[in-house]
Amino acid sequence: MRFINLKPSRTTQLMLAVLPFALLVIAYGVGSVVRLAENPSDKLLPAFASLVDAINRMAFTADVRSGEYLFWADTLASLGRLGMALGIATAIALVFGMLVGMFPYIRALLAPFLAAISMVPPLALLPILFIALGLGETSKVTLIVIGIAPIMVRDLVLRVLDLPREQLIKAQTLGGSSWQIGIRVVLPQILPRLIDGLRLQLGSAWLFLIAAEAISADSGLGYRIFLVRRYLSMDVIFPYVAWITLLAVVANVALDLLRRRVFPWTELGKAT
Amino acid sequence: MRFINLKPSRTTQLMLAVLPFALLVIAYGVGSVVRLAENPSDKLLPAFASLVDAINRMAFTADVRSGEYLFWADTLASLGRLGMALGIATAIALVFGMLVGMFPYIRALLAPFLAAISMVPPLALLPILFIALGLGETSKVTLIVIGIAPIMVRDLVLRVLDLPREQLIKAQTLGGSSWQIGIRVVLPQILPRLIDGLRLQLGSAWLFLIAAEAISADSGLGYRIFLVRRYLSMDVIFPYVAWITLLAVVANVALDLLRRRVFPWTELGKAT
Amino acid sequence: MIRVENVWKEYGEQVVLERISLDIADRAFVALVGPSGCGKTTFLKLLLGEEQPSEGRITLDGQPLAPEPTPERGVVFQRYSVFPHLSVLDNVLIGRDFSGSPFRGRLGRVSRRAAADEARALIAEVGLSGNEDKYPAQLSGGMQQRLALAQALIMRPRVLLLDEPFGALDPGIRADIHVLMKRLWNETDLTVVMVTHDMREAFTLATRVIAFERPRNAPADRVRYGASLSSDIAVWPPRVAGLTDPDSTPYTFASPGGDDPAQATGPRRDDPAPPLAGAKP
Amino acid sequence: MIRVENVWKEYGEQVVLERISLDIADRAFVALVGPSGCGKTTFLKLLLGEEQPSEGRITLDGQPLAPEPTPERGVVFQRYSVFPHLSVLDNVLIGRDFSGSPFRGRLGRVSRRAAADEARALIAEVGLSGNEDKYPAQLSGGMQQRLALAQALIMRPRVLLLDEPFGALDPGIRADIHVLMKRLWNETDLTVVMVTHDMREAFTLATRVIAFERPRNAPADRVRYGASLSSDIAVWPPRVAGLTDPDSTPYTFASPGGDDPAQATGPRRDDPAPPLAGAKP
Amino acid sequence: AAEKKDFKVAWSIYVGWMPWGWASDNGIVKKWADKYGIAIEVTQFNDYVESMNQYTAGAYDAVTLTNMDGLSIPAAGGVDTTAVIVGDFSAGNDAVILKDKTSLADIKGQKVNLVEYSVSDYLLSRALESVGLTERDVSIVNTSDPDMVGAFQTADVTAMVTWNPMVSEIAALPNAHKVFDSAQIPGEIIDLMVANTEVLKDNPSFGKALVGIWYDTMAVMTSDTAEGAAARAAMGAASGTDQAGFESQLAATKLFPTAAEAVAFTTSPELKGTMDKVRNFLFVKGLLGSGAASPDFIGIELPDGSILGDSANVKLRFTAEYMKAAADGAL
Ligand SMILES: Nc1ncnc2c1ncn2[C@@H]1O[C@H](COP(=O)(O)OP(=O)(O)OP(=O)(O)O)[C@@H](O)[C@H]1O
Ligand SMILES: Nc1ncnc2c1ncn2[C@@H]1O[C@H](COP(=O)(O)OP(=O)(O)OP(=O)(O)O)[C@@H](O)[C@H]1O
Ligand SMILES: [Mg+2]
Ligand SMILES: [Mg+2]
Repeated sequence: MRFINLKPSRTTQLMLAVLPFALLVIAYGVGSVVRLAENPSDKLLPAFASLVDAINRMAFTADVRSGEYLFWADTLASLGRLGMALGIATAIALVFGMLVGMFPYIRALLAPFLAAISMVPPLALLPILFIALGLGETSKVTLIVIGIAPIMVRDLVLRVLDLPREQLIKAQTLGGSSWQIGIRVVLPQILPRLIDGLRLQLGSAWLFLIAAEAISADSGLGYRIFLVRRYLSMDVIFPYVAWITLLAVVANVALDLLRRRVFPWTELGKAT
Repeated sequence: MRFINLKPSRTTQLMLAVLPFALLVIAYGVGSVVRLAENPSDKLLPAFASLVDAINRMAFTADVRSGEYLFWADTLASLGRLGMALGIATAIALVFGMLVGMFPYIRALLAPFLAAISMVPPLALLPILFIALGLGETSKVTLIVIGIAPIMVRDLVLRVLDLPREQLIKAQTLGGSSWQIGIRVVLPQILPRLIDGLRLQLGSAWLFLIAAEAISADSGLGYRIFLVRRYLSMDVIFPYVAWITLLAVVANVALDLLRRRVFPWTELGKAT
Repeated sequence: MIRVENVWKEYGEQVVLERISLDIADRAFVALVGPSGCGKTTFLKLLLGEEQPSEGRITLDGQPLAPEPTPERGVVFQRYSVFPHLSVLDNVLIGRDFSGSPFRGRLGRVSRRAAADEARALIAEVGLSGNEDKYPAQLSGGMQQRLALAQALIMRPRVLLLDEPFGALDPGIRADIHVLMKRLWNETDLTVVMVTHDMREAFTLATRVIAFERPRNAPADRVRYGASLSSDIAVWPPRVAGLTDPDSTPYTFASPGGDDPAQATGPRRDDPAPPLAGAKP
Repeated sequence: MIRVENVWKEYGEQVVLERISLDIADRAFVALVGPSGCGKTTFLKLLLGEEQPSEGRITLDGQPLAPEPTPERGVVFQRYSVFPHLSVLDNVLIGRDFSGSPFRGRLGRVSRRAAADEARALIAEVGLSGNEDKYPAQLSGGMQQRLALAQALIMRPRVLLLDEPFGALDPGIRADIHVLMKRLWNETDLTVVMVTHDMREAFTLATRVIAFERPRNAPADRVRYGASLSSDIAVWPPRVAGLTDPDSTPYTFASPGGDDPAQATGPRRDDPAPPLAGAKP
Repeated sequence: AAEKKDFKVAWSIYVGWMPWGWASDNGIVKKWADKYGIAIEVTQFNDYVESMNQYTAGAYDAVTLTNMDGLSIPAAGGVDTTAVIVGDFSAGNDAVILKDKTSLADIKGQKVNLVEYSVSDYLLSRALESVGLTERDVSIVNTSDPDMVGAFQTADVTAMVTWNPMVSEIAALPNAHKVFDSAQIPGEIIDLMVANTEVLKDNPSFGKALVGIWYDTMAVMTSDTAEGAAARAAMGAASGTDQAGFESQLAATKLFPTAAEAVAFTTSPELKGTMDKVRNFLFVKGLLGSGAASPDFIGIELPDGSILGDSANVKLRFTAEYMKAAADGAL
């Protein structure tokens, strides 16, 4: 039988899915043992025990200085920033995506500009951002928004343009004004895509968050990673990176679920 | 007439497109004048003359140290890295995209892993990367590849899965083996999408390039930006950022043209 | 009455339609036939106001057509005529929502209940009772087209434009919907213009069948010459809305009506179906 | 001969087909009809090897069917049967490319020229001469389906499976392609199984018309009961491949053949077309 | 480590280390490597932290860093490290800068932007000590060094500790007041070239080559000749400024132009006191490693052979051996 037609059973599927992760862990373990045999205080690939130690220290022992559980305080700080930035970026994407997608005049005005600014490397403009917005939360949130919103807007514009022209015509024959068509025909149909667009940008959003926290912060997952990087404390960095990855993957899945729940008709469309 | 039905003429369209760029330049000019009036040695928003000066110095005057024209040397160095990284990422995306998309077994093996690693923030793992690969070009190129390839692979997998099942069945009734179907049916149809995927990742690729050059390099656009950032030399940073943006926009357009040229049938499909 | 006066339509270089002149009487049911790509859809777009004629003009009761779609002209396309994100009931109600609520685009509770009753009646009319809460994707193709009809009819349009509305349905379902269509046309104050590929459908439903054709169809001429009216056939015995029994059986056709600007020629391809075998050219 | 023995097909909980037993003689032309969603496509997938029966078995000349598609069974779908990225000629040649070049999947220059001659002949056969270098998107729907036929025929399949191949075409074009189809069937050593929604098409082309139906179609029963064979009608006068004049006219039909396991009942919906008006139940 | 021929040296962009790049560009590195029959690859880093990490992880044989970071990063990371060259100490290159306020005591209660755990942190703690405050009297915001200049111009930044070239950029801004700098704690922030002790022990010629390169370069760059000016201009360009800018940074750096001066500084008794202050600071910050129960956890060997801390766990060694050889012309 052709390999293309071979389908693994449920169990095989599960085992296969776990395999690469298992291999990664094993490779790490071996690498760690080898390096530690050479230099027992090597910090690059700490032993699993050291990782557990570090997790214990960061997550389940109160910090002597602040009395906080640093891991959780960092997580809260980062998620707060991320959540706010994603919310703002989503709102911007929605408004501009619809305006640019629906109205030829606004499209002519903004589409080329959007294409250009989505290519500006935001990290290079940080000084401007700081001076305009200060070093506080605002500038961190803004960096993330600037980093992801233009791409989300462009994605949504394409989505609006993908709506069958027939639908917009039909809506007009039903007496819909531009505004009404926007909120009753276009908006509900692009919302699911907005969620998908957000999912696609999660990785970038984390990236910008970490970059922002590396530049100036006193808490946050990215702050901690860059702080302890100074001492090559990979025993802290690895759990933090794994945790960030986990959070991102969970957010990804959660957003997908949200879309299915809130917009059941998107799934019906696929079934046919 | 509804705003949704109003279409600007060719000329209006052009004027509208230029408008936001013009506004940006004017806003900059005003801001610069205001700040310089307050403090003549302000470096944040240099006067246009200073920008021209800086461009002259960087692009048309040989460097005292190396005798090179820094701007062009930086551009060459960055584009070289970028080009190599994009090439490698594209090749990886192609191979893995096809394998994961076509074969259920490989999909079961790699899809969850890909979903996870595409969420790992590569910047946090820089020390590992540099130690594993050294600080030469390899590690810079690798950082970009790690940053963009997983997303490109996932995009391509979706594209393969979007191919009508009928086509794969038909190919089998024509006697195609998995391999033959791969190279004659799947590959040519996803290549255009691969180009589009590459375009979407251009922004991220620049970001990672700049991040990599910020750590260790002795030339490159990102290197220069980070070097002069310590002096807040915005007179150099602005032209560099504008140049990076221009290069990215040009690459974007060029890739789109390439797709239309090489795969004329993709445009036919849209016309119908 | 719709009057089309010497209308041309060009897209850039390409001439799609040329010299179209035509009067469509009130409550007529016009079937538009012609080979693929000859500009039938383009003509419908002109009537709809989605496109403007390059030359000539179109009037409705002496007034120039609004240059964009309006509620007086309803439309049903072959596909994408209903909104996938709305339930059947909401799909029919959306017209009322638009006219009743300029800002929210959705009626308030009380007025919506009243409108919903009307919508339910229309849904029943097109035979979709019991499906009010389903989404279009849960309906068959035929049911979706019925829904599109109900959706258009709630606006009480003067003119109903149909672009191959039943082209994707199977024959059994199509026969059912033909009966429905005839009834609606009889009972509603409606002028219908329908594009179809199916000669039988054209002659089953219409009071008048109009054929478009490109006189010069050689590849070299395709750009420079557009399609024009090639025949205009009044169905005989004449059907009159609200008067004749819509299911009166064997159809045949008379010689072209007086307002036929072109010499009548038969349909381009003979349909193999027996009813047309005896068609006079 | 294809023998289908007591085949059931279930998707998870849902029974789609039940108790299907059927023999299809060599060079038969079987039309498969039935209401939408009754499992016609599913049955074709079983014959194709794309899906496996949940119970029962299917043999071809006594051998179990290969559990995946093979060149001995060609197929044409309603859509997506041709490759959009290949020219007409390449679309037809790709079968030869596959069999002649395991690694590159493309014949070398010399052998390709020979194969191209054969392909051109087939392209002419289906009436597409002169379009060799076009892409499918540049062809009309009817031309695309002709291309799909040529593409399948170059492999000289024993069995040709067609899933509503002409459903999306207009009647004139459909009539042309029917003539083509009959000729191909007559001239080639081919057993054809065709799914169609169009009764007229079924009786125009087939030697035998088989109807599927769900005996219990109440919503509550939809999951637990699948469709089964409800009638099996041999077309009369019998058509025999290569013998009868393919265009012999008026069709009528005889009582069910001897291998009919179910009591024959008429098609679920009466087709409104006159030829079927006198169908015996 | 066994005897080897190829060595890798990392340096990062900072006024006291720019000579490495210039030496590499101008063939001095190659000259000395050839002399000892070895090869030395000199790599420039933009990111100081990354250069130390790479050294600690074993990717480099030698690296430029400060005395404090040498103790807290490679030494605490278990890499036995020897300071081959004591190049200079900071005499004004690091500074505490306040906005609008002119006296150090005004820092009380403010947010201070600095690179946490760096020499800036140490300078701050010494500054606070000098006016009877502690770190509890301020709050610290970690801020990355290239962004200091931009950050200082934002409204919510009122106090900053950083180093050159940022210090001179910031000091030039209106409202900026330098209230404390490293000239007030002379000799405590020392810039070193360190090498892996084992590598050095097995390959003494590597250490000699490093010293040779360094003092050859010093001779040129500190000279008042056209050649010296050209060298300073090139180093200025490489660090993103010009000759004048570079020379102003040099002015805040107590560079040891000859090996003899460096030997004198290294062998002076003050070094022991400095390292004691530094290790206590690091211990309080928890930077001597999670296993450190007291500041004595890591042993520091001084040029006279005396050991500060645990003599069984010596990880940082100061030696005048190589510089002395240079001073004696015995290379
Ligand atoms: N927006 C457009 N720009 C350029 N050419 C167009 C446009 N719309 C239609 N055409 C051209 O106009 C001609 C007529 O198209 P139209 O869709 O009206 O044909 P049709 O009679 O509806 O065909 P079919 O039966 O296939 O639906 C075609 O040649 C088409 O290529
Ligand atoms: N992969 C599948 N998984 C689950 N159910 C399926 C699957 N494929 C088909 N079905 C179900 O099987 C039934 C028969 O589907 P099938 O496509 O065979 O019908 P059909 O007779 O070809 O209909 P149509 O005339 O609309 O093409 C339907 O109820 C469908 O929902
Ligand atoms: Mg049309
Ligand atoms: Mg089907």
